[in-house]
Amino acid sequence: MIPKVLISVLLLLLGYAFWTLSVGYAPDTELNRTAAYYAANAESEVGAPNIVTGIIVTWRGLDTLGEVTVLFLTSAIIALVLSQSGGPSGVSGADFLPSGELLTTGARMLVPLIVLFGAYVIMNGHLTPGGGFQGGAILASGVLMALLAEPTRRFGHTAILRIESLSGSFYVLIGLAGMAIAGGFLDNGILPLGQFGTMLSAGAIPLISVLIGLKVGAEFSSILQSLHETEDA
Amino acid sequence: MTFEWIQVPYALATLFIILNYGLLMTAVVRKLAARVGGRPGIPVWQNYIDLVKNFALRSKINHGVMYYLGPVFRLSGGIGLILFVPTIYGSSWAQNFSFAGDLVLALYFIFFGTLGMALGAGESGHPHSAIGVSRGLAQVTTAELPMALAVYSLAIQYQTLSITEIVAAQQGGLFNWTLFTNPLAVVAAMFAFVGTMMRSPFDVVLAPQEIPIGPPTEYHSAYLALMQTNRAIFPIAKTIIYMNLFFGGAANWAEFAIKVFLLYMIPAVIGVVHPRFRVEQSIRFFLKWGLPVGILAILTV
Amino acid sequence: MSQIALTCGFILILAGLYGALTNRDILRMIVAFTVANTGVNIVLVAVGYLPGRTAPILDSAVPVAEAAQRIIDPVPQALVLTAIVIGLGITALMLAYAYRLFRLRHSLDISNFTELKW
Amino acid sequence: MVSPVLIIAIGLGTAFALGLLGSSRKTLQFGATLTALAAMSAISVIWLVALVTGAAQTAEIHTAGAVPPFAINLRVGIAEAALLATVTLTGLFAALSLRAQLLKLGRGGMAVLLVLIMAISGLVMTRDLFNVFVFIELIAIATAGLVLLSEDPRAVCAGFKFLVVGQIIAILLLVGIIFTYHANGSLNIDDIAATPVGVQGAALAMFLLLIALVIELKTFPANGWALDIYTSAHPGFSAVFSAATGSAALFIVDKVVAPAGAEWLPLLTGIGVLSFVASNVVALRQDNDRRLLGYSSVGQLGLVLAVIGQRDVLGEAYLYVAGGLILSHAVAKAGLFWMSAMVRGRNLDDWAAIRARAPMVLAFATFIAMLVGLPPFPGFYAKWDLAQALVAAGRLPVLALILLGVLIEAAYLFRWFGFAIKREAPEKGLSANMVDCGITFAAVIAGWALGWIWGAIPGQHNVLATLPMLAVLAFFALEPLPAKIKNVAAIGALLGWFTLVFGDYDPMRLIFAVVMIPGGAVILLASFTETGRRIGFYPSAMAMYAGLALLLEATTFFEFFAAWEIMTIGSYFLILRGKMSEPHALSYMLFSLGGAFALLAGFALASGGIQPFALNQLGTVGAELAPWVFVLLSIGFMTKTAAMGLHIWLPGAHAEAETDVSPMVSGILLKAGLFGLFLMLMELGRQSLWGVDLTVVLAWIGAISAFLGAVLSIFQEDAKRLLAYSSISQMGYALFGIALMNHLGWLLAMMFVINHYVYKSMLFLAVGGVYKRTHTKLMYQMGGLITLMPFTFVSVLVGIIAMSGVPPLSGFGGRWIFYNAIMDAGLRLPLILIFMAGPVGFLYLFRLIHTIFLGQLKDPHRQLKEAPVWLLVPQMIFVAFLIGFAVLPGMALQKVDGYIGSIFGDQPLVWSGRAIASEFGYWNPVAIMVVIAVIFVSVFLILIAKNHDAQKVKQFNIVFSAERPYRPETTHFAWNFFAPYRKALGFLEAPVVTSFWGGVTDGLNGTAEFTRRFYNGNGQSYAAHVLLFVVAVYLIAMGGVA
Repeated sequence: MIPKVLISVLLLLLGYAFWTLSVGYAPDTELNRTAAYYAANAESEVGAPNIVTGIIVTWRGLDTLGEVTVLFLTSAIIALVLSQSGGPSGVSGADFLPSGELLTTGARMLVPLIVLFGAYVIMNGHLTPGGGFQGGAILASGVLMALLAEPTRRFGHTAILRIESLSGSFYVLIGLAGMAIAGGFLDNGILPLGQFGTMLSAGAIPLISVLIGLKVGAEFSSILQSLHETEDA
Repeated sequence: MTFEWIQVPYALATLFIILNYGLLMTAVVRKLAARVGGRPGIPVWQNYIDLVKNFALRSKINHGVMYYLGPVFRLSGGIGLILFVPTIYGSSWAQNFSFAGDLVLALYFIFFGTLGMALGAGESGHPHSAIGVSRGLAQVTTAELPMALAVYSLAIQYQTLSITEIVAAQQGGLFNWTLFTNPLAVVAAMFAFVGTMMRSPFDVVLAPQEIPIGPPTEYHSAYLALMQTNRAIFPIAKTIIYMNLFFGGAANWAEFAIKVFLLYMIPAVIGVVHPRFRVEQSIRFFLKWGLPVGILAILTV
Repeated sequence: MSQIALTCGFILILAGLYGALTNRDILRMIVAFTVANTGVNIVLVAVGYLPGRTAPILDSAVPVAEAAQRIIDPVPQALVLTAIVIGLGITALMLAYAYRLFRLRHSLDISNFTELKW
Repeated sequence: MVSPVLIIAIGLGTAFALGLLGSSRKTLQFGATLTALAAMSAISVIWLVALVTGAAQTAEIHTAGAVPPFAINLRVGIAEAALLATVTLTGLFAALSLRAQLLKLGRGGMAVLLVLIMAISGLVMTRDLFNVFVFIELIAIATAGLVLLSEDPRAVCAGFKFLVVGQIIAILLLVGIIFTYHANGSLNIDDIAATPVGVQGAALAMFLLLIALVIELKTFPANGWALDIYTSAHPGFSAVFSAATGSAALFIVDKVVAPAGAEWLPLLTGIGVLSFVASNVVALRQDNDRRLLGYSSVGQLGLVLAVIGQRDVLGEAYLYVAGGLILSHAVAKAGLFWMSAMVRGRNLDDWAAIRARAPMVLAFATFIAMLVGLPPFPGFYAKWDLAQALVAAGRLPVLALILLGVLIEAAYLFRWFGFAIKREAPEKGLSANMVDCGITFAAVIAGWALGWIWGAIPGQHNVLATLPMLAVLAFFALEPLPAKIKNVAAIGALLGWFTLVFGDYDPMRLIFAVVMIPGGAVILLASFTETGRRIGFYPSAMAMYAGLALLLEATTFFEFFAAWEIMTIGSYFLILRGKMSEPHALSYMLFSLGGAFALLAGFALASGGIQPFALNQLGTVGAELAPWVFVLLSIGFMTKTAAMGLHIWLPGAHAEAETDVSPMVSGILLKAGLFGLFLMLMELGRQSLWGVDLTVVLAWIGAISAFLGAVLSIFQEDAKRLLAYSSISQMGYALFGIALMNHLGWLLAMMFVINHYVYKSMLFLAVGGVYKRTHTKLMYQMGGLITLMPFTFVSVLVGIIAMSGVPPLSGFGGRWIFYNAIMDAGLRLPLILIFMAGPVGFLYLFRLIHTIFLGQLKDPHRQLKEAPVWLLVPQMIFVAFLIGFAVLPGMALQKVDGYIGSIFGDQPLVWSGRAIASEFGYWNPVAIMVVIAVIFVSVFLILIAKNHDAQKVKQFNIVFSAERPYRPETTHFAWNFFAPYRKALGFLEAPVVTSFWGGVTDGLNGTAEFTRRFYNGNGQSYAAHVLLFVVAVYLIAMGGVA
């Protein structure tokens, strides 16, 4: 009991700090200089109507690269953890109850749609809300559904591996290309900005989004798969 | 002062006088002690007899080099002590070799004989010698302390370390003696005097009962003869230092004889009427009584 | 408006932390942390919000010229995306660890994993 | 020149691309990983070189073709480049160290390692707050992954605890970042720093940001998680975790402090100092090597954090100091972790496995010296400059705490080193292999190189570049040669150096120089007895002599202090060589370091931060500071002369040292303290504090040391201990003489410098020779050796006569000068002790000679031979010198006398021919010698004439209470020789000082034991600790800042 009380006291004090933050908080009336700059130069610099995507992919591209890396790391490490953990080998789960007819059929019908939707979200990342991460997540959800529908089903690890490696490497290469022929590392100006607001515009953003989407999807899928393989009766 | 050859015969003469005086006086003192104890005592020429007998002894054994050298050290210490201290103040010939060094030399040369003899006795391998030495040394560390303090107080008083000058400063009447100009120092020094004259109550070192004649154990024949010689002159030498430092020195041999005799009698008398201290007792005694006086002496001067 | 969002966010954070620090069950701890993360994300977006403005997307509704006056701050939105992904990554990692720990000792009680100390 | 971004790109690209190589071809993948890391290292090293040489300017890298603050930008300046080099190289070596695991696990592990190094590099370079967060999370995740490489199953628990804490950090960090962004409208660090913060709550936001980053530094007490990782992770990774991650985290704090503003510095200082001291205290009770290293790492990070807190006062020295500390820490820690990969056992004394391998020992010593900040390594220079700056800014408490922390760290590190050198080496405790040794020695070389660089920086005095130090390095190279050759070389080196320098010394320096340099050579003659290679002896000895040589050469505070430390190190290794000397060497090291730190503080106080500060300017110190400088310096010097109260290291250290080492450390080393005292008093003169004349205090200390040292000495049964205590007594005399502050007093001290060197070296060599033969140092087990070892006996005899001051030998001269010196000195009470110390000294000396050489010979010793000739040679030289010096004291003293006269402006001694006269008395050494000789000879002749035919009798042929004893043991009166003295004055033996220092150490250990219970191993508690820490700091800081 004592620890609970102690923790509560600590958290109350921390809460006091937060409380001062939130009472002291006054929302800006004007965009601060950074945001204002983005708003003003979204068209001219990155040519992406969706400023958020512009920021993510270009201006703060390094964060995004890191982000992708986080997922990459996670999937790699999880693979490590589980490979070492002396759990049941991959072919477990054979004795699972087959998932219901409904789920199987639904999956058969939905997975293609989900994948399609994912692709759409990825491709339009620079125009509408969405982008590589969101799309990649959607793709992975398709994989998840497939896994749920057929517990015994296995995706080719190597295939996933190839995809994540390739997309990752390409991402880095594009970044370097930006350094070589454009303003700097991860500059999307390596391709022409094109017609503002159209599908094939905003320089390398769509391309990068695709790579991100593929990579994220692949990472999620491998994570899901690794976790899935740990299931045992 | 510098050295001339004539000083050698002078010194030898002094030495001769002091030796005979020492032999006689010690005998006299022993006789007196005996009489006090109601015994007839020894004839006054007994020391000469012993000396001759020991020199004449034919059986001689040797325990080793240091054993052999021990008495030599011992006697050299005694003789040296005499020769480094001027005996008669103002006398042209009894100044000995005091030009070699001052009071400090005399004080530290006292250890010369002690050390050598201790080493010699040590090599005899007789444990009693070692015990005697360890006791003697242990006792002397505190017994000499008041003396050192007294000397320091004296040196400050007269602003010199030269014995001759100290004596000179005391000339001209009884009340110029340190005894009256610096009584505390004298009292302190007398503690040391009584304590180092190897007489009761501080003679456990020689301890006739527990140890057959203490450090000199195993010594006999000429060895012992040398030691007896030393035992005759060494106390005189020490007494001379005390006489010079505290009692106005001696301007002639008569004064010398009287003063030395009286001074020598002090420990003798005390010895006759006192039982013996154990070493740690005497150590405590000197720390408790001698030391404070000494401290007062150096603080008040 | 944003005050409320902020407060909710903070409350979620505190609640999450409380759960994470008082539940000894590792899975519960992980869940609690996701709650806290959600709180953080809410705080993030709430900070970016400007009253009476619209999403930072330049289309017919928001011409480039007056974008600066019409849209809310896009930066926190960009940040929150990153934050979400990272949080997800860590959560997944913790889950994997939880599995490994369970394999190690067939227990999910955090207080059973204390042989490293002092 | 290639862009630093490539470091990130290569790291990531390779990590991603590894998947393409196919999971089966692991060696190929490993090769790729190594290549990538090598490339990254190469880039950073190229940049470092370019920036240092000025070939390149600080690089501002923009990404996304936009200018900051709108796009993330990176920067590579000198500091960044240096850190990048450290990080990438550590990564490269870590990959090698982890090769087995990586090859086993394949692509995943390698990718994670690559990403980790990439992320740390990114963290170093980036200038964007949120980007910092991303990299920190990357590092966290990668760490959680690499922890699993350990074969220790507990690593999993550690990793999870780490993740839990990581979550909390992430939350605080994000909240902090977003509100900072809201307050400043920018995420770019420089941008935020440039524009003043207006909005309310900005301070709190900054606080959350900072505290999160500070927790990343694993500050005490919020660091249980990190310690568990150190304990359980694979050392190859722990090296990265400590060296690379730690340094980068520090750098981030440094980056963020700039925008946060100076008002945060005191907070950082406080946290840093607390973390430094507390971690080191806790480490005292640690017996697992890796966890110990963990505590030490945490402590070091705390130290640097405290330094960051001083950036406002350090000025341009900031990079130099912080960099020196960080790099020393990084290199040393990495090296130690890599070594621990080779040591099989996890207990500290399992490191004894390395004792047989000299290079390993060298590496271990190097790393420990770097951590403690000893010369010639960067930490030493950094410590010096830091102290200067702190004192100049009046931040004495900070300095005091830091020095305390260093001392405690030294305590456990050197205890550990002692274990490694002295303990029983376990069976097959070492799994050495080419690669691990290779990387370890790469670290060693890096350490020395850094030492050189830090010294070579303009405005610094390069310790390594001095001739004596180069000689020491040369002796490292000579190690394979046999001892005899090295001995010749050593003697040659000493004499060569002396001929080089003696010309330009004043008489007083010259006396010290003669005692220390040629004197050392004479003692080295005794080393010819040693056979074999005697690995480690000569570098240590030469280091000590180099220190002494430089001490005499020193003209500035820094040079003096550096020399002092070098001397200490050398002598420590020398003393440690003794059989039983492990604990004594440790206490010697600790007292010496404590004293050295007192000196450091004293010098800093005196110079007030002005560098370089000439020694002879010491006199110009302001009147209000001078007494304190006096106190600090004299404490420092008196630890070396082992004055009462600071003496407890000496008896063991001198007694347990090797035969030829004891005279070095006793006869020579102690004089360094006297030299220092001379210099100090020459410049400072009398000082009084609160109306107390400090020189009088010194005199009292000297008198007490002289007396108690002698008293303790007479109660020793161990011959070398007896001599050691007598050294304390003798140094007490010298100290007293110096403290008299008059001409003759100083002459007396000089006399002691010479005499004590001669007779103490002589006696130690003699006793050492006896020990070599009898294999015991207990005097009551000896006896009657005079006939078997006549030469040794003679040297002891001469030695004790000289030492006791009995005429005619040279000791008497000392006494004579002493009496003349006290005549015109004001202080009389301490004299009582001195007067008593004299005869007491006579006691232990007699005991020494009697119980060893006289009395009864023991049965086991009947076949003994005289001591080895090479031990006798120096002794006979000393005997000759003593007699010569007794007759002609002028040859050494007259010049010094004149020199001292030039200081005091008086000339109390008149040297007429061979006779010496003062205003009080006179002294004619020649006459004394002649008279005594004549008397002695004539008496001797008389005896010969009578007893030439005395017959030599056998042992036991003595009258013994009417019995004839047969067992020498019962007849040799030796044990407890001065029983009556013990009865009367035994109470003086009470180990007051020892128990005092014992109490101090016990107190520290108790605190450590109590504090470490705090780390109960429960992940939740650790998380709670973090919260507690945050809240506590919040309550403290918000009081001050907001």
